[in-house]
Amino acid sequence: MAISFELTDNSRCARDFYRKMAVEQMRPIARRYDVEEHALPTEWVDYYWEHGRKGPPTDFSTPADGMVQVCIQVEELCWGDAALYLRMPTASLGGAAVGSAGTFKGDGPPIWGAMAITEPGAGSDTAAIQTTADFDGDEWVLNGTKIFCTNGEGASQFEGGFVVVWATVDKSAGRGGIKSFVVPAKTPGMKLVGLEKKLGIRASDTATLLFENCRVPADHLLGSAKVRKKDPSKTGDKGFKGAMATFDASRPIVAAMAIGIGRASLDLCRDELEKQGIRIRYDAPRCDLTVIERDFIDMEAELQAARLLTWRAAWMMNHGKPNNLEASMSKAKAGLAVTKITQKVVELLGPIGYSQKLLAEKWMRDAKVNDIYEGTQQINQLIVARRVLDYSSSMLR
Amino acid sequence: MAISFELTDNSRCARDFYRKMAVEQMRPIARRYDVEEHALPTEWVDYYWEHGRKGPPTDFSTPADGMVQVCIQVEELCWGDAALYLRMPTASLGGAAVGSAGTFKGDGPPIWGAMAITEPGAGSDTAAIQTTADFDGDEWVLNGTKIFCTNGEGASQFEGGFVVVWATVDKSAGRGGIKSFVVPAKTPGMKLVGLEKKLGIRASDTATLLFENCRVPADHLLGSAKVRKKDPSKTGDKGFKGAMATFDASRPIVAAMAIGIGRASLDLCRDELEKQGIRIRYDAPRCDLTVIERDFIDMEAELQAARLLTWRAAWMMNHGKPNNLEASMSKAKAGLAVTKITQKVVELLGPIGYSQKLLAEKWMRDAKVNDIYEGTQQINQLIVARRVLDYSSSMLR
Amino acid sequence: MIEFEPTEEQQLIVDTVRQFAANEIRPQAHDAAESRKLPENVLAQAHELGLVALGLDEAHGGGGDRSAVTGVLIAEELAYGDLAIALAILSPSLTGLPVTEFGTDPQKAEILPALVGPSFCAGSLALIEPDFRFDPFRPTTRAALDGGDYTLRGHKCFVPWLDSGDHVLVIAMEDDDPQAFLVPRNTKGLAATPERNLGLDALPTVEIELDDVRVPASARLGGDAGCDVHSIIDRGRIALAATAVGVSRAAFEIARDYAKEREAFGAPIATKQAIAFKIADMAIEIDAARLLVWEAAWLLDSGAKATREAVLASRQAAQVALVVTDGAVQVLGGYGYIRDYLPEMLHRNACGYTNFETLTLI
Amino acid sequence: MIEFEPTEEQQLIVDTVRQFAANEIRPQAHDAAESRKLPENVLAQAHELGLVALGLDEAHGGGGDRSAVTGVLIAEELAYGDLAIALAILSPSLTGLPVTEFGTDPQKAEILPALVGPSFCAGSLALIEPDFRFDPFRPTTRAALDGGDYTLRGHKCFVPWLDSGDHVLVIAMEDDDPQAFLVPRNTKGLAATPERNLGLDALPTVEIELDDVRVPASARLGGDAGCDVHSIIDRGRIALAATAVGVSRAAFEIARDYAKEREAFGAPIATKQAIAFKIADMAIEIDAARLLVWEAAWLLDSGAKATREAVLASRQAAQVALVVTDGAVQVLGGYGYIRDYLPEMLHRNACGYTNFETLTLI
Repeated sequence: MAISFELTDNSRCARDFYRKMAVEQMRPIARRYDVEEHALPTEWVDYYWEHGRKGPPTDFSTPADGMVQVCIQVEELCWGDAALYLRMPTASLGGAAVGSAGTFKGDGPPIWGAMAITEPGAGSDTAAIQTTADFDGDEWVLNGTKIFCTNGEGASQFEGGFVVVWATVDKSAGRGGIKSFVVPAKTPGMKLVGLEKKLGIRASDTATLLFENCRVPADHLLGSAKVRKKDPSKTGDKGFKGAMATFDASRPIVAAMAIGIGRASLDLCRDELEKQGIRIRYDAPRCDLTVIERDFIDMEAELQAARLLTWRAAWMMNHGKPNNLEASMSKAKAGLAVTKITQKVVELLGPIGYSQKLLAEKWMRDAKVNDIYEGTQQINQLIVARRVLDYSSSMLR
Repeated sequence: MAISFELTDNSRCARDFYRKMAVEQMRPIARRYDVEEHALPTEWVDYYWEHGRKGPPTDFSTPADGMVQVCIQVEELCWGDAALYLRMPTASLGGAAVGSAGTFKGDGPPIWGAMAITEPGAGSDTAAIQTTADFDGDEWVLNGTKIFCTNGEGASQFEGGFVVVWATVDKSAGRGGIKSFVVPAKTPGMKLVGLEKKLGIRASDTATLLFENCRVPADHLLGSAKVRKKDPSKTGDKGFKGAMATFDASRPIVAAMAIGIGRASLDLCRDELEKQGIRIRYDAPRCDLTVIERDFIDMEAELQAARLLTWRAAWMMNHGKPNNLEASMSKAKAGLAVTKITQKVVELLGPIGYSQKLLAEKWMRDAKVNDIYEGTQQINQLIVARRVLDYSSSMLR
Repeated sequence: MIEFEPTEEQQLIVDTVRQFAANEIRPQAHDAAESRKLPENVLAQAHELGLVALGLDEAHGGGGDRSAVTGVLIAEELAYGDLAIALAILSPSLTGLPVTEFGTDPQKAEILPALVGPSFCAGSLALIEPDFRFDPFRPTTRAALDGGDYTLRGHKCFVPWLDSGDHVLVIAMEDDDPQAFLVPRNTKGLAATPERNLGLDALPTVEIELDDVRVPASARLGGDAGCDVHSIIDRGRIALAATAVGVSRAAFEIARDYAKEREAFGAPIATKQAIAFKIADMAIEIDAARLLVWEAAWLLDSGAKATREAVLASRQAAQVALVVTDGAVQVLGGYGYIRDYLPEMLHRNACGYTNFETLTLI
Repeated sequence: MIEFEPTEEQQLIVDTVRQFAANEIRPQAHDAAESRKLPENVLAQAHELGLVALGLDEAHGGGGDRSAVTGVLIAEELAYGDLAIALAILSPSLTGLPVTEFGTDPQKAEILPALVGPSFCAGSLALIEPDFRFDPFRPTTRAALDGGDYTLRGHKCFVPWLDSGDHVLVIAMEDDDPQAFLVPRNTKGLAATPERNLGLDALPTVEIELDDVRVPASARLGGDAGCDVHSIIDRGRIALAATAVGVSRAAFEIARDYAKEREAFGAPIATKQAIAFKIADMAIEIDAARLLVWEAAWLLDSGAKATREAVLASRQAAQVALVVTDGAVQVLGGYGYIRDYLPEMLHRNACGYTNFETLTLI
């Protein structure tokens, strides 16, 4: 092995494939589905399902970048439009949950996946989940309310959808009692009760789901039903730990999403500057630099720093290395960096940055979600802090 | 009353008086006593005692700015040199303690005052003080070690010096048991055991003092000897509350010190820029601004913001308004702003900023102390947070 | 003498406006933004309070109180209610104040009576141009004398355009100086297109094209003497900075209250230092920005040029508004991203402060 | 393929240097700074490790490994021990590497053998000038052909000047191009004055005046072909960025360990979010800066021009070093201000990164 930043041919091919899709399929309709909040972007859904989802031809006889390649793909699609990316017919984050935590294989490929974790009373505090799962006969019975379910409309209402619901099988066991359950779309007792109106990613549906005596078969529990009362996160239990491993896999992907939006902003900014004859001088003496030049250079550095942290976290997965620390680092860095970048581009572009004529203002709105979901900025800092200080969650709250 | 930022004639007169002193008496020897660490700046001490301390003639028949005027005076002197300011023959912070907390008047004016609060095991955590004061016969007997005593050498060793020592008369009472005691210089049992070598303010002595069965008369306790076991900070008790009131008075002064250093840095930076023909354009369009211009404008704004917060906290004292929140705000803001300003000036001035040929590098070193003493940045943020959230110290630690 | 307390009269005004903002403006803020429609009743009520009239020429029915300090006190409180509604309420000042300060007698007689009349009448100012290189002191819009008329050519944006107004004050370069021109909205060659922006949803604004718009020489503000556009911009920047403080204060209070209310891991999130310190920093920065605004306004009142102070105050307040509203979104977490809660709107509004330049005056 | 792991050989070097930095360099850091004196034994030991020789021309006794990635791995580890001592240890590369890359055969024969000889021999580079307008790509120091000789005129600062060296590589403008000249230290007209700076106390540096310094035409690095000063500066910036990562890592570890050790209000201060999050941010930013440095070095190794990447990495690493060392001072509180503890020195050293430009090479 040797330190290298050279993409494999496979990755390049994937990058070009998804970039073309972003330019041709996503950008032209990005503004429309931002304005028409909650409308299903049918042309995109159809295109993706028929032509997009298989991806470019991959030559498995040559080296591949694995999870890094996934990050590159996500970056390209979110460079196109993060909201449309989230509105793809795919297992998405739900799929990552199924893949990393469990044993369940549905009937045929699941196409609309959603994770139902957050509750009105429990944001990042996943241990405080109130939704219950009771075993009755040979079925699990779910009761509770879930909010902020990305793709929750598709996953709960459309043919082929499924929702991964986090629920406790034993409240007295705390985290140890939390398990996840696969609930196929249209299962009786699962109701879509609302769609959020959001700051950004408006083409992506964010649902509130109600579970009232919602029954699923016993094998729809992911992993083992066994409840570990003590220190569940240290055991081989697939419940809470499985859920957390999901985050280790999904955080670099969310970071890559942020990076795609950030790069879109920077690219637009560079284009607009160049239209007015302004080129960034990398070799100008410091005392001559304009504010625009310095801000731009700093934004480039921040974005690339976030990208490299993300690729590292993804690369560790390729090699089976535990990446809890590095995944949170990448998410924390990317979320914050891209929030700042997209805000700064709105500022640098002046009145046209603030106008809806360009997409800069939309990207600022879209980007902000990356500081919030999959663990807020603060939660990711907390995880990093615990790791580098070698503190348990009880030592550092 | 009406909102006004006009200095009184008295304040202007004081400002000009101390500025002249700063230019003529302090600046010429500032570098020398930075290099000759721990040397007593005799010419400055003598000058100040004979000519400086009485200040300019004040016309008491016309309006005065009170504590704001004190802040202005401190700013001018620290614009001259913060280390020499701290090495003045004056009650200084010790005097503020005597003035705000107590009833004790020494024999004649105390000329070298020092506060002995911090202990090796208790930094900002003043309630954890281990130094004891036991009543024996009609005297208090002090035992313990105090570190970081500004002016501790003069106050403990020179004729006319006195040290205000914080000690507990009843460990079981926690904060309620903490009282302060005036220990005149050369009192047997008080020993100067070391002087710190510091990042900056090197002309100011920072002493470690050892108290071994050090006896002072009963009336050297400031305020009441009564120990309130419950909630001492809410009572009229002069012990811990007196100590805290000291901070409310001294924090704006420490903020003013920081502001003096920050202004010195900015003035030097402006002069050096102008020597090369660079003038700050306040009316340039944003897209034309150079990095130097924007950084300079932001530094000016930060410095003025800190100054106004400081003057407000001082003005509240003039009117007898409780200013615990505002004093901590001013300290937190000034400490951080001036740390950043002095660092940035070192950067903007390039190689000459980093060289000891100019004082910019010294001011960066001097300024940093303002983020640390009289409560670190973090402690002041904590106080502000408790106040704005209306939380007790047990709710927010 | 250094003093940090308003006069009794000012305090009375502040108390009144604060109540009005809390009871009348704030409850309408969300719906006004979502429907992109100003609450007409609030504008009418605000008009009755006479906040704008206060600063207009006494001879034409105004209050004659030109104090910029009073102005920033009012602007902060209104914007604390809602920025878009505040800018609408204050919009008559966009034409009213420059006319009061620089206008000829006929200009005053033409413009002012409507503004202090029985019902609300909006004003408008066309300064900003849709280009990131825009220089407020050297707009690219040009005014040239042609015969006895001025011809205006150029492109403006962020122009407030409420139903009730009839004039817009256009800033244009005349030779080498910026000057202001009173242009009736319906003048031939003036085309207005409604804008959609990142924020300020409830405030109707337009881009305008000035395609050889002809106005008589008498439309030049101040007549032969002209006007001092620098002073208009300084006042505008200070006024906007005051609204930025108001927006920040609104965001701060929402974040503070939420943090005390919301529990996670068994305690209010405000008991966590990461949240508590963020809130402390907000409080410090808001107070600091307010004091810079007050000082700049006081300097205006003392008759001095305040370009530098206006720049310092407005840059600082813009930055504070951005950070504080972003922080409020962050404190609310998922709810911060939802339009049912106010922080995201406050944040979108705050993102514009670096561009707004002069959307209100004091 | 994207990979984040050094080769086995590189890892072996890293492990060796890391141990050397921890066991030999770090224990001397404080006293070296206070006494302003390099620990000669450490330089000798480091010389025996052959870290600089590794990158020099094989034909003249070097290792011929020109990998910039290896270089940044070494530079980070050495600087983790101490920056001033690291720069001293690496100083032979200041002349050795440009001569290896661009030098004529006679130049290599003249310069390199001493650098790979039995005892440590320092190199030196005179690039920076004492002016905040300094442009490394267009220094004001000038070189002009006069008869068969070059005449150099100008003013340089931050020039490493260890006892053992004999040449200094001077960067000067020749017509419109920057070029490098090998100047013996004792050349007439070259006056060196020891400097005192904010930091780097243990590293002897000088300001030099070049007052019509005459050197033969053969002193021009690369002879008629000359050299590429841009490439030298790019390498220098990347190398310095690597040392900034090392300094930051040192400060981070000291702060982390202190925060876990020090108790206040009954618990380690690291259990407070304000401290813990600061430490988390340090960890994130240090890793981020390191990866930018690795990428820029990798780009150099791939033969590409890396000006942009060198600027990104060095700006970012300089900023991180400033913030992290300042944070370490802050975490240590009062002790952070005392010279008995290392953070204040790390902070003083880190404050120079925006100016150092090229105090080392890889």
